[in-house]
Amino acid sequence: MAQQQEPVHEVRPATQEMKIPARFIPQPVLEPGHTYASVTDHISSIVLRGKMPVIWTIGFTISVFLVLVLTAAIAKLLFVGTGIWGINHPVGWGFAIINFVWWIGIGHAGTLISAILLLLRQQWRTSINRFAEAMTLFAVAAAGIFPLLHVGRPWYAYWFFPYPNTMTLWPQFRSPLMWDVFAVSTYATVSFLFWYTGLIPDLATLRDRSNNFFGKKIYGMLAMGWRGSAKHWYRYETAYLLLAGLSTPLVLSVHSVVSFDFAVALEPGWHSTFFPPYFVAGALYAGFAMVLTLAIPARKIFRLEDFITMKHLENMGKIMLASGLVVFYAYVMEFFFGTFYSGNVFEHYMEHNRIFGPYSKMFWALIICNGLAPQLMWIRRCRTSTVWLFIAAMFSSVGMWLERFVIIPTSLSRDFLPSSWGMYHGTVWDWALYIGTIGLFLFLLFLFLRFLPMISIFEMRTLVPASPGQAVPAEQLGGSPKE
Amino acid sequence: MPKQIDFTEFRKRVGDLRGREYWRSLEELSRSEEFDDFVNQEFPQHAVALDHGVDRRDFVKLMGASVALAGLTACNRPAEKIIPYIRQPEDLIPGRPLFFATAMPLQGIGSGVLAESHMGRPTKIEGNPDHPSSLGATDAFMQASILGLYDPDRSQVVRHLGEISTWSEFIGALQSPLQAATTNGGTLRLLTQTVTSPTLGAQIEQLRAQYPSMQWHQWEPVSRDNVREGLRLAFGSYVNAVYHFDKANVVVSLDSDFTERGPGHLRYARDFADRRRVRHGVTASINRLYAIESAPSGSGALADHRLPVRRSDVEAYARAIAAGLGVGPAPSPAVPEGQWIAALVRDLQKNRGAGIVIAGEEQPAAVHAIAMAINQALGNIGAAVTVTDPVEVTPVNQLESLRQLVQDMNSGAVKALVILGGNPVFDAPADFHFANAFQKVPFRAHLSLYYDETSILSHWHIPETHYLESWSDVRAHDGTISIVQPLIAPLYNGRSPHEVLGALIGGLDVSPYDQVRSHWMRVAAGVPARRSGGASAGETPAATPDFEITWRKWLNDGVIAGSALPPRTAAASTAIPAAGNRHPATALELQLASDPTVFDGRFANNAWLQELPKPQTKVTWENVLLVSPKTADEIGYNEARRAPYANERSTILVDLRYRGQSLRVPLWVVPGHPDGCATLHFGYGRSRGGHVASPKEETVGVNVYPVRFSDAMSGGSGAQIVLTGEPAYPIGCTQEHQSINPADVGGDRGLVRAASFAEYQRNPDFVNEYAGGEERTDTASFYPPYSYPGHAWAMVIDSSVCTGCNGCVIACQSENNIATVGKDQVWREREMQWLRIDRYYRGPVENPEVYHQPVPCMQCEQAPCEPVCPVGATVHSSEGLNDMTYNRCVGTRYCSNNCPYKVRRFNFLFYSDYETPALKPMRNPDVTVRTRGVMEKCTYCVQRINAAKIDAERENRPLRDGEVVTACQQACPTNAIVFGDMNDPKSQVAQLKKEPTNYALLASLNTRPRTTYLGVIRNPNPEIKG
Amino acid sequence: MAQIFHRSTNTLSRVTIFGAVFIVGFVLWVIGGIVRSPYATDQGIRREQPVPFSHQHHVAGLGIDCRYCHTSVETSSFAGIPPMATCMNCHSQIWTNADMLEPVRASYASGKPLIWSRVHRLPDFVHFNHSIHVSKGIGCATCHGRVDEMALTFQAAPLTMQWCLTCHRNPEQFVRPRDQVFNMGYVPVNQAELGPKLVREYKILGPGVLTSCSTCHY
Amino acid sequence: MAIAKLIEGPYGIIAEFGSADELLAAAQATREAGFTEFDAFSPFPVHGLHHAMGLHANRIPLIVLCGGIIGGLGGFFMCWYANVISYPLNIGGKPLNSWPAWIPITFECTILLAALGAVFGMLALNGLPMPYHPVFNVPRFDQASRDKFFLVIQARDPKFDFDKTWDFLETLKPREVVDVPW
Repeated sequence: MAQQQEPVHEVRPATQEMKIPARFIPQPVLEPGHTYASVTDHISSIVLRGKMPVIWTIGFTISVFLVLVLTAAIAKLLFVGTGIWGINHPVGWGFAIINFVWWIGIGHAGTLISAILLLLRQQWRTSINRFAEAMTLFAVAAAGIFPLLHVGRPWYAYWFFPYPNTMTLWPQFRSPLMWDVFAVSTYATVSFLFWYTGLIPDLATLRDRSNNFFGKKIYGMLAMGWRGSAKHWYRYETAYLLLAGLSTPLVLSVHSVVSFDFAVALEPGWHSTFFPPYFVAGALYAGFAMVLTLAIPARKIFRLEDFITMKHLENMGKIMLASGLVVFYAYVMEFFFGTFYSGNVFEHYMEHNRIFGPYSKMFWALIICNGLAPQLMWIRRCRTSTVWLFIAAMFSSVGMWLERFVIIPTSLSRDFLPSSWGMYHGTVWDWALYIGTIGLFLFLLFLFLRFLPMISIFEMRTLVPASPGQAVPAEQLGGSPKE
Repeated sequence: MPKQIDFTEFRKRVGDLRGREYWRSLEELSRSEEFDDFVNQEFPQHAVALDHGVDRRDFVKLMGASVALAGLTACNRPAEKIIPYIRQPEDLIPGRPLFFATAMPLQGIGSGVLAESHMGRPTKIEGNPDHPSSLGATDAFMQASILGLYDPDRSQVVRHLGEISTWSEFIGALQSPLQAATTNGGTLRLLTQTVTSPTLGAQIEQLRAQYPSMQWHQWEPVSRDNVREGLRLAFGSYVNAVYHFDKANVVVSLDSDFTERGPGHLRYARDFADRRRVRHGVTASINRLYAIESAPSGSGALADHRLPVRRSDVEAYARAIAAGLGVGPAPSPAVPEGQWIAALVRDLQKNRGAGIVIAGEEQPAAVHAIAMAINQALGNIGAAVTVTDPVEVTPVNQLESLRQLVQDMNSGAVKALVILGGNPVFDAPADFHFANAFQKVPFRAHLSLYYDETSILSHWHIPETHYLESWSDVRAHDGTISIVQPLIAPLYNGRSPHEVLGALIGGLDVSPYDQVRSHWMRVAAGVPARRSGGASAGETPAATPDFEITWRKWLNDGVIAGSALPPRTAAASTAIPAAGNRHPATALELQLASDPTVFDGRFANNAWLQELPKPQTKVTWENVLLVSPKTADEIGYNEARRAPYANERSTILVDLRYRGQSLRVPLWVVPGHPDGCATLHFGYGRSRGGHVASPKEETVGVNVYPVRFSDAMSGGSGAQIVLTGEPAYPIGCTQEHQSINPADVGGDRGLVRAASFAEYQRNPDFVNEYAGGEERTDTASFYPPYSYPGHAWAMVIDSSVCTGCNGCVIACQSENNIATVGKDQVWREREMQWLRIDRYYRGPVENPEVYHQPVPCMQCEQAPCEPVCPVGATVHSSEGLNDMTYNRCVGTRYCSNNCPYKVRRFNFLFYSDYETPALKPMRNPDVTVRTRGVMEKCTYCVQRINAAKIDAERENRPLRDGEVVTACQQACPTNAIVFGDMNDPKSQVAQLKKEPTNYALLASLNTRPRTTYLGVIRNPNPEIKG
Repeated sequence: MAQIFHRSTNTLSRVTIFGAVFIVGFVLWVIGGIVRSPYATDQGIRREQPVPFSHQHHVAGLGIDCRYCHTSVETSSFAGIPPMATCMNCHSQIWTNADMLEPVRASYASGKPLIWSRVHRLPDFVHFNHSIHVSKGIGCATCHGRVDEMALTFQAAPLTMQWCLTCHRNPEQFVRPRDQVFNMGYVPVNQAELGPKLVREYKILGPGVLTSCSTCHY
Repeated sequence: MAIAKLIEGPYGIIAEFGSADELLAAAQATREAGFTEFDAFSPFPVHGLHHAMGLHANRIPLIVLCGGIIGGLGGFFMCWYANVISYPLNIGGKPLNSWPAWIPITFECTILLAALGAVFGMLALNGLPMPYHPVFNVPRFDQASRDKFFLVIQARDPKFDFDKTWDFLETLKPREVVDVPW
């Protein structure tokens, strides 16, 4: 920890004198007692110390193994074909698309935290945004695997991209799948740029802190010679703000576009106009759940309680609750329209089939995970307990996967003509590919934790209260006044 | 300078090879440079896989093709001259198919076919419009026979005690038994299947003349004995009954599936349908069908009144009807449905001379006699039913004939047995123990297509020629004679029965061509066709020029004009045989019948037929024990009670105990099956059927012959079904959900719209007011409609006359190179047939109405599949076709998801067989063979459309209606499928679109399908309630 | 703090970043070139033949009509490869003992077919019909080039879909009078006027039909 | 050092400060002293520093706007050209120019190019990458990315005179003043 020569101003004693009940004391977003130096050293040391905790090694090993599973699943798929999965007529889409939507959804939290909360001047975002953005990138990477591999002839996947060819053929831009291609690739690119831009000053820090040759060289290259010039900071902040402004509509659009895959089709259970908001809310819900799932252990392992305070966790819990309620509302509306309003025999039967059909177990599990679990967040004790938060987060991750299952195969398995009704079950290879992508996600995440600062150092510095003597308004430090 | 091919060399090398090694080495052979070029020259536009990377494979494929043909006397036409069909150019034009008229014999009865030949390779079977029992239609067996021709599992060499031998050695070996036969002809026996071929008959006569006391036995497992004996009871001698459904207002089927089985069923289906079709303002009345049947059948599904009863109870109903007409005493105890019978009888009486009572093959002779007596009493005989001389050369009671043979074999009287076709070791009655008796014969020779159960027990096995490989002649159900002409030289060194008989007679190597031709020369020269053999053996009148002309005409037409047997003026005796005692209602009855797709087992190695869903159960690759829900419940299988209409993808195995035998079979619940009985199809469980029928030492399905006894050939009472408690058993069933009862599917979805003829007359457009109500007739759209100025292809399917016979399904499979996927993949719901026949039930599960609905691609004008394809692999053609461009497809399967009719088929795995060389020349060169990961679907046979358009344009004339015929339409026996150009107001399809009963499937989705349906119209008897 | 990088790194790093863009672009450009080149399309590739048959000699030199050998070009999808007998029609009379023709005589005598190398090969999923093109006034030379000037036959056109479409989209630029179809040396006079006229006259279908997928792919 | 030879004299003179406010004040003073070619370095964006230094509005927003416009037009044109001009096909009965279907792609392209504009515009205007820079020669400059603040006055400043400038910087009460060699 940082050495404590300079006195730092205290919040707590004052308020305690005023006998304010503890729960009204807003928890700080940075525990007191930190200086620019301490923040810098602590965070950069995690990377530069070069020695990771045992648990990291264990986790990394496991993730590597899972990546091997992934490669096996992919190899089998390429050699034998999509027939190794459970898909059939009528259920043409199964795990692959479920997982795709699931991963993309998870990605959303990162962008939301980094972009939207930045615009909203939520200073508590600072200590988790880097982390969340990385998560976004890796989730998108995991998601990206599926659209490419789920096609029958992946080696022709380049036909998805418009390029002049000797057939004078172009992609068919009316297809929601093409929209996906553009949305997801844009999302991946922009998220990466955003993430990398945020990293540049910290890379400079690492460059200057690192004391081994390769560290200096590599971080130095990546930092591109950042030297903290005021002119640079000026342009940098503008660009960063604009990126945030661009990412915000982007992140909303991405999951809307994904939801079009279904909303545009005419399958009962797919063909509904409110999918975009419904999916976006679901994405935030799943995303924050995943941030919690990762942040809670991470702050323990790397002793970051000072930076990722209970306030962060609690806020994320609140967002989970809010978005969870939106999602649940969507379920209710879907049921209402399907069963009572539409008066359409196919819609009606679709709902009936979801609730009582062969896949009803999935449906009820979904209601428990996404309908009931988030309600825990009403309770402050759960909101402020890492254990409960973790449990709730787990439930919602599972729940969101189930939601996609209920939407995709369940609807397909029984649509218009009873003669073509069928059943769908994932095979071992379906699972292998799914688990494999989880492995890939963790693998990348562990590498990130090892080699890059998981918390934005330079932004943390802005949270450090100025040295005594100068009355620097909190706004200048990006803080928000307390009322 | 590439080396040159020495075909004779190949032929020699190939000829000496055997079995697996044979094929392996074929590939080795084909791995030679010269083939590459040879192939490209030989089949320049033989369509194959669409992978760019596939050129290599393409080669292998074509090499295979050439090997199969080159290795086996090449793919040029047989040495003997054959005459193209009249519509086709006299000479072969490379790239243009030729059609040859021939006939496919089954159970000795011939159905006329036109075989399509591409550069010497037969590729497709169509019906011969000039043939009385085909009228241009085909059934599944005829369509699939093309696969049977190329089947690489067919026997390919003469074998002696299992070792490779040669034809000449066989002839040598024949001499000693023949010597013995000269002293005592009784020692020589001939076992054939049913023989109607005049030439073969003449040859046998000739053989008889040489060995006077030689005995000729006939055996057919799918026995017509009941029919023969029944008619003999009625008419005093063996006769052949021909039914004229076009003349019948009322038809009563006594357990007869006349539209799908037995001689002439194609013709019968057509005639029946012609009286059932409803055209607005034209049709004044339609016929009425009462079906009393022991198991759900195609005819039963068409029936206006259907009565499911145990097979043994049918007789009582027959007697009741007879009694109602004053023929014979009423049965005791009386049958329950008195009212029903009475109404039926009144209906029959109202239509004297215009009714048919027809009994099924499985019904005992007595029932046939009663049926004829009823027909007699109603004056139907000579009107709607005519009687002719038998079509068989020598009609016998085949069961007795075989029994005689077995006795003599056991007694050692038989010294030499020559079996021409058939597989008695597999399919003889269990109590004959044929195999044991057979092995007592010192000299056993077997001619057959496969080295099968019987062959392995024979000293000599001779590979038989497929009917497309050899000359012969055959009679149709009404006696009309067709010359069977080959399309290709024997692929596998086969010999025809004519050659074997020739060898028996003279030992000299006479070609079937000479046999057949000289026979008909003699006939033409006035020497009587029958009994000619012995007398005028050898001496054959020279071919006169005018014979040459008639001969050519016969080959052209595919029939010998006027050779139908003349009707006999005979009266059936109305003195009907006395009633036997009926099975107790308590005892469970076992009902045996031939399998709808593999028949008696002879088609067991035909993957198309194996994968063809059984018309009534939709089960593939399997024979299952059919029981009613109630019966299933009684034996403790209560899945049935839970969801009577939902087949699961698995069922349970039960032990069927019958007369000390026990079979382990899957149980299958069938709505509308009579209670207290179980139906089982024989023909499965081949132990030596080939790679398809008996893969790696396993058998597909269960062998039922062990419970088929000579005194109960179609089953009997006293069976017992015991649950085994074994784990769930997977079933390759292509339709899991089959009910359209609103309760089961959340409301009336308006898929099948039915009305009685009376209702129709009251309200012709009833289809627009079906129970489910909300039909959106306006096809509003945000977008301006596309105009289709040129052709606008469309299809109308008349649900009223679809019998669900599957002819169209397999015709499509053959025309479009559709792959088979195997039981496991079917179980995973990945079957590939482009055209499926949905079978729906409505009403109580005990006796529901059954509807068959063929579902091809609807070719929607606003196709939901198209906008979702990311690469534009499926788009609309300017003529309204929903094109599927395989080579552009990346396989997202989005189109299939978004297709409300689920008619798209995806190659989840490598389904198309690129390896087996023998199957390559069979493929239709005008249709791309699809590779893995590609979506495919019905194209309205666009290859045929384009061919016809090109011909028309080249001749600079408009396309005529009916010039483009889709494969399914061409096969359909009842003309239920009509295809054509909607824009041509005179076209048949345009007319039908105007019918008030015309409706589109799921029209409310506004997909604007080009394929529409005509509502089902039935004609129930108002006197019968419910 | 010491410098980590040498001065030159500044230039280097910028060059790399900008260069990357151009390098990627260049690679794509090369690939695009390759798929259009004879390497991929076989255009202009002469193949070895068992007998060095010269269209130049037979067509230009002797003035033999295409249809003398390619008999089914007007009636079938497949133009037809002449049987040995066709060769021998003449060569049983002339050049009866030219060594060059030995393989022809040999194969005619022995019945072993002579194996030519295929020159024009469309992908397997494309269905091309000679007869309709010929009857609609598309000359042999339009696709096969000046065969009458080829000593050894080669593929004159790239046979890419793009190439097919140029004509299927604007047949009027290529159509010629029917009597000129087999005229190798045909040079259109005023195609701009003649083309549309012939298109109407021969009832050549519009691009809507000709560019439908199922016109060629099924 | 070929390049070094070409350049005579130092790059400039640099002063180190302990806090953001000292830096702010120093920058203010430097500007008022009439220096134009100077720069400040801080471990994090110091609010108001660019005012203090008198930096005018930057051009990033303009670049982003252009990127967005180009992307949007480009995206729509691509869809329209492919479906209407290049290969018009009847897709499920929808009109050739089904513009509502082009919207998602148009939008995504807009965002993509705008974002690229923002990042690469920023890098370009900042003259990055520049792994080598004279200020890195300053021994304690590595603290600039930790908790120290620097202000450098470049030699190319017209008012630059080594001694005077040195003295001037001293007046700003820095922790230390050093010269920055090339």
